[in-house]
Amino acid sequence: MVPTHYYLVLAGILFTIGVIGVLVKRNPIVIFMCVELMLNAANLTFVALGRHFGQTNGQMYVIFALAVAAAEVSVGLGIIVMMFRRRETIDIDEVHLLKN
Amino acid sequence: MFDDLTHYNFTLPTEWHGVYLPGLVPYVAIAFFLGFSLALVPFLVYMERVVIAFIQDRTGPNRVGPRGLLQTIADSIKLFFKEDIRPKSVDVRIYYLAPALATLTALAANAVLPAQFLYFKDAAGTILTVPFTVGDVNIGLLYILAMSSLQVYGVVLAGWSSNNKYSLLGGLRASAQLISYELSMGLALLCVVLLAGSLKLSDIVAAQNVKPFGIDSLSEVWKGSIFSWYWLGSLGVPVVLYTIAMIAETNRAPFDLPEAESELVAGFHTEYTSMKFAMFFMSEYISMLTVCGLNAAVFWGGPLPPLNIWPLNAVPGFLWFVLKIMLGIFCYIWLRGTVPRLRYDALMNLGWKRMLPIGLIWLFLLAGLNLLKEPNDGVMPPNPDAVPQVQVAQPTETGRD
Amino acid sequence: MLLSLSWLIVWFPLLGFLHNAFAGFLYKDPKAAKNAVSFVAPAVVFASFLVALLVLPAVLRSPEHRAYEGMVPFASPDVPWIKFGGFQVNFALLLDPLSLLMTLIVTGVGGLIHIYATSYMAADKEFNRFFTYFNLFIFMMLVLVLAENFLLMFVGWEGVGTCSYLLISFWYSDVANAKAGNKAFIVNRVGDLGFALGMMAVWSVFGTLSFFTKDATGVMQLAAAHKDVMGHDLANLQLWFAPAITTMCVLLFIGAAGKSAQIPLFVWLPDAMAGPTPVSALIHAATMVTAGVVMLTRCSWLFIQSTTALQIVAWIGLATAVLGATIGLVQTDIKKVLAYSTISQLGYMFLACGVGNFRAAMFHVTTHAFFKALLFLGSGAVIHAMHGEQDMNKMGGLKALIPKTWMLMFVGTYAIAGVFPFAGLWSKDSILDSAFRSPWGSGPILYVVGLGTAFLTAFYMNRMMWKTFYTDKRFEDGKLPDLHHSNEEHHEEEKPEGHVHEAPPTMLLPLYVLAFFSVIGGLFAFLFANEDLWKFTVATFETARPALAEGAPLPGSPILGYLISTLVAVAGLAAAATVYKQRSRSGELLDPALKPKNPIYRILVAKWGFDAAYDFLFVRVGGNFARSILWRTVDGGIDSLVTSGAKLVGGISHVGRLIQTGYVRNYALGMLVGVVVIVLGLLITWQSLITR
Amino acid sequence: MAVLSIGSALMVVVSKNPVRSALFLVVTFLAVAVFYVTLSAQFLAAVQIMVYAGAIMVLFLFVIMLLNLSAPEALKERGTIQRPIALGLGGLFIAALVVSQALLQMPTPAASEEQIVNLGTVQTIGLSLYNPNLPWLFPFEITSILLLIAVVGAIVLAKRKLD
Repeated sequence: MVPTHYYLVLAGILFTIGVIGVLVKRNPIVIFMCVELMLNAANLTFVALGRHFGQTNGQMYVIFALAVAAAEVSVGLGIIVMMFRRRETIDIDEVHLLKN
Repeated sequence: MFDDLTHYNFTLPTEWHGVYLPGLVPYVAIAFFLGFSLALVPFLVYMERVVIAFIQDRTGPNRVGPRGLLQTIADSIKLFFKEDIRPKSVDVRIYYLAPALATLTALAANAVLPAQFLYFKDAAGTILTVPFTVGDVNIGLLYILAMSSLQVYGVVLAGWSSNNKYSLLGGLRASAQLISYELSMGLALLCVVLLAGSLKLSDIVAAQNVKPFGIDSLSEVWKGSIFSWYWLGSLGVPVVLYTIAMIAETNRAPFDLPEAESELVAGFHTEYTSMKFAMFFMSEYISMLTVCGLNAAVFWGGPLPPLNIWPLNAVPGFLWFVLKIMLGIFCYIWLRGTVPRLRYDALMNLGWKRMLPIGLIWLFLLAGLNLLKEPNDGVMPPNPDAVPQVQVAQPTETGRD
Repeated sequence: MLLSLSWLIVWFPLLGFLHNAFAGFLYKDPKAAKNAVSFVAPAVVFASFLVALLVLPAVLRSPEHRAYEGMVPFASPDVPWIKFGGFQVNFALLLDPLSLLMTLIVTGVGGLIHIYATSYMAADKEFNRFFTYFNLFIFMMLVLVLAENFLLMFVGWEGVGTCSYLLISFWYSDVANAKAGNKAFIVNRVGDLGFALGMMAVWSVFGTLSFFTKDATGVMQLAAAHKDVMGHDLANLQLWFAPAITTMCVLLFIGAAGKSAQIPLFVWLPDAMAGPTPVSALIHAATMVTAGVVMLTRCSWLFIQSTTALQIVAWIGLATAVLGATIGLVQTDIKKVLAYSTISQLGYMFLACGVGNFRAAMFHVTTHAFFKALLFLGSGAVIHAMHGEQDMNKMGGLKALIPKTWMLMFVGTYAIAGVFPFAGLWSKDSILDSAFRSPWGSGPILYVVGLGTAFLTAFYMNRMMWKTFYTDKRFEDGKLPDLHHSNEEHHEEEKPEGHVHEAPPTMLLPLYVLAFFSVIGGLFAFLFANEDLWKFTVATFETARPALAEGAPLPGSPILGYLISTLVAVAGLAAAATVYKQRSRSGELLDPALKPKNPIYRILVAKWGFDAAYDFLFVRVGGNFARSILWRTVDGGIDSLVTSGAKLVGGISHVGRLIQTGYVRNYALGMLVGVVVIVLGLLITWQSLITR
Repeated sequence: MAVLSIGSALMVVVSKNPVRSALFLVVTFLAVAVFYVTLSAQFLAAVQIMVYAGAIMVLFLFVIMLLNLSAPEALKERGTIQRPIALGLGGLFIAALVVSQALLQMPTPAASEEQIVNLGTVQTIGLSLYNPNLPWLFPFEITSILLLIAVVGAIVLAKRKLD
């Protein structure tokens, strides 16, 4: 049985890669994918710790995270498609409506 | 659970010269399914051509070999040796990856089909039942669904990497179609899961080995017979849904929109030649085999004989299984020969507006009937071992008054 | 148990309301929806009526009713509605003869008016909306009369107010109608405030809002026993108990005055005639406006504790009766005449309450519901016949053209005038009789003024009859202008353009029923009065307040009283007939005895100056005060404080804005920095904590 | 497997072509699914493949292809000051994690081997999910509403014109 903290370190590394991706990429689709990566890393820790403590709770959380991710992706991609239609670009840096 | 199957099948010894035989089953099964799938493809192509020719009232292949039997062999040899043309503007790596993915996922899905039950008797005389599959995992059905959802990639990537509008459209169509019909397929299968109470394919097959509708007064002849299989047990509709969905899933006529010649040339594999084209071709036939195998296992009793009488029950189970698969394939060809291709919006309407609601309604219906059959008031089965001890965090009482 | 059916009474109209509201969705075809609505809307009301009829004997026979002399009627099972601290209000119905009597009136008369309206409104485009409001009104009215406590009654009270508003301004595309609706709503607000304050006063004194409970802790039982809900004896605290009771009674009376159009809050009712005629008949004559009387009767145990409050009620009631009758003398709009007549009759009812004869008040509510609904619906038939014309100066001679309507209106007029044996006599005379025997004095004055008002009633009613039906035609038949409301769509199959025509049978049928009851209702009650049926009010004045002991006779009075009343009524009718016959002969069309220059006439036409005074006092002065002082000075001052604060914050954020680049990734980077800092911080603290 | 997952995750970030990124992400997800299997969560593994690889990533590919039809040039990354900061912080973060794992004494596994094997089966998950005594039933129902809202929202967003 692989020790739990290996999984945790692995998940941490995956998570960090996701974070870096979010920070450096400019294509919102790729940023989205990196967010998914982060979610997966978090899920992995849930499952690993769930096994560690012999509980189903970890897997339960992952199931809900999956459902939420599916919802999030459908809406998020919808927004991206919409954005593309509106502005003919999906460059994240071009979108700064918050700053007038 | 499987003990009562032994009366019409062979019983093998558990050990043979010190080799634990049941442990070998997966390896044999890998060899069998791989060989079976690959070897059968040329035959299927031949069969298709002959049947289509019969339906269309023409001769069909008749040049190579007796009655044209070697025609497909010749074709495949030709495909092997043809020049591999790679268009200039393709995305090379993905272009090469796509056919491999398609074939790989198609083959991988075969892994959980239960072709036969094997019975091993150890020295003490107890009988061990081992389904003849690569891996009889307890999420077998999910596994097949997962694999078939991965099949999208081969098609989509082929379409995209070809850098060709026809291909891309074909790929997009194929993936949309696959996603849409996977839902109906899943619902149809869920109906069966509901009845069998397991996702494990061997369990589903074993659950069909009972007397029709659980009527005990019927004679043994009817046990595991054609009337106790789930095509009838699920009251008819799911099998129809599944059959339609499986045809759509494999992009076959009348749902062959992704490769509609008149609109898209050849769809996603327009730019593919020689062996890579052959791999797509093969993957299509292999996935046909897989979905028909699933159909046979889930709705048509898998390796069970249609009636529990001699000599039918003396025939080895996998022969019945193969026979059922072949009947399924014949239906494919028959449909291709008779039904015209659907328009794209009609296809989507059928999937989303007809089959999905019907599947949902049927699922609820069967669930309701199931409740009637076993009224347990929704109480959890008192099985403390089934639920691991879960510590539920109690909300602390502080902060409230 | 049969009594548990009682919730059905309330549920049926609610179902009808939902059905009508969503009829447009339920039926594909607008025509089908209309047909369904015109069936369902009356049907649910009659269903409630039937349930109430079923329940009534059970209530009268119920052991509680018998044992407690009507003081503890059956209440449906307590469903806690609002509960916090010591405050609990149940969602419960109170079934006693009073509530059931009102239920029968509301559903019976209401159902008939519903039938009438299906035909009267048939041409309206917003048929479904009308019946949605109508059924909602019935529901709310039933909640009001069946409520077990003040709060639930208040729900119904506000609900009927809302429906009234919605229905008055039903033809909202006309600004005048919308304004009339607003007026009704705003004037009612004043009354409702009184009700709410009275309710709070009741709670603060007694600690409960229920009227009656089985363990004798309802407000009314406590009031009779001079106790509060904790069992403390309040009678010992005479110093504040009597003023407190007087205060709450006056406040509740303000609420009642608002709803029942008493001085000074009567001004909305005449304007409310802007609504469709069935609305005027149901809401502004037969049921809703009597809610104040019902509430007073429901609180009779409370009111008899305070002679002061009773005197206020009686004098205001009498003044309103006189005022309504006098203004009614000069109105030319047929519906306005009836509206002032309603005000006047409501004044009578309050007079009855004020002299402690709540039973007579309820009796008059009942008979008034019959004949006023009859009169209103009849006037609706007249207006229908005249293609929307409401001015009596442009009518005349209709008797020959619409004889059936004339006959019905004739019955209504004689009923309200109080001629033997019509219904109005019995109830009105029992009021006058108890006024004469007023428990707190001034009896003869009340009686004489009341009798004078009865004379006026007969006079203006017959004036209306003469101007409408007998005198010469003042219009050209066949060339009537079409004054139907803009909402209505005209069908080709209607009567030939511009001719006076009799109303269709579906409109006349309810009128016949109402006419029947207007004739025999009073006599019937007089002859066969069921002691149990009238057990809803203070039967034990002796124990409650000996001074009022003889103030509560059963409906009915000595023969002499009836004789005098009838004579007065006949005199009034005859006087009007004489005056208008003569005037008709001399060819004068207006009311010439009271020439326009005549100061009395001018005062009456100006409604005793109430509208002008209110306009000046509240609209001008109040409005100017609000504009100049409240808005400009106070609000502006507060505003400037707020804006300067906002400017300050704005200035600060101008600085802070610099770090807001607008790029999401920069914010994300900030988050990462935070996370890393936190993790490092944790690590450092852990390192010092962990001992390996 | 770990190397594969980390490598492909890195490639997700590094590759310039979004399709490549997506494919590498699929590989990462498959690797994570394998991890689930090694963590004896078979059901989750299958669901991971079905939902993430089979549905979510297909959706991504779809959108990428849809937009690429009219957006020929992939977006070029612009060098900003952001990049080195992000990389530095990321490295710091990983280092902190590794150090913390090294320092931290994990509590000994609370569960027996047998328990763990049964942890990920469909039966176990179903029984915990639909057990009225455990807190998952209500969130499960809520999740269905969430998904419904997402579906409606996506349709509304994707509709070309709201009439």
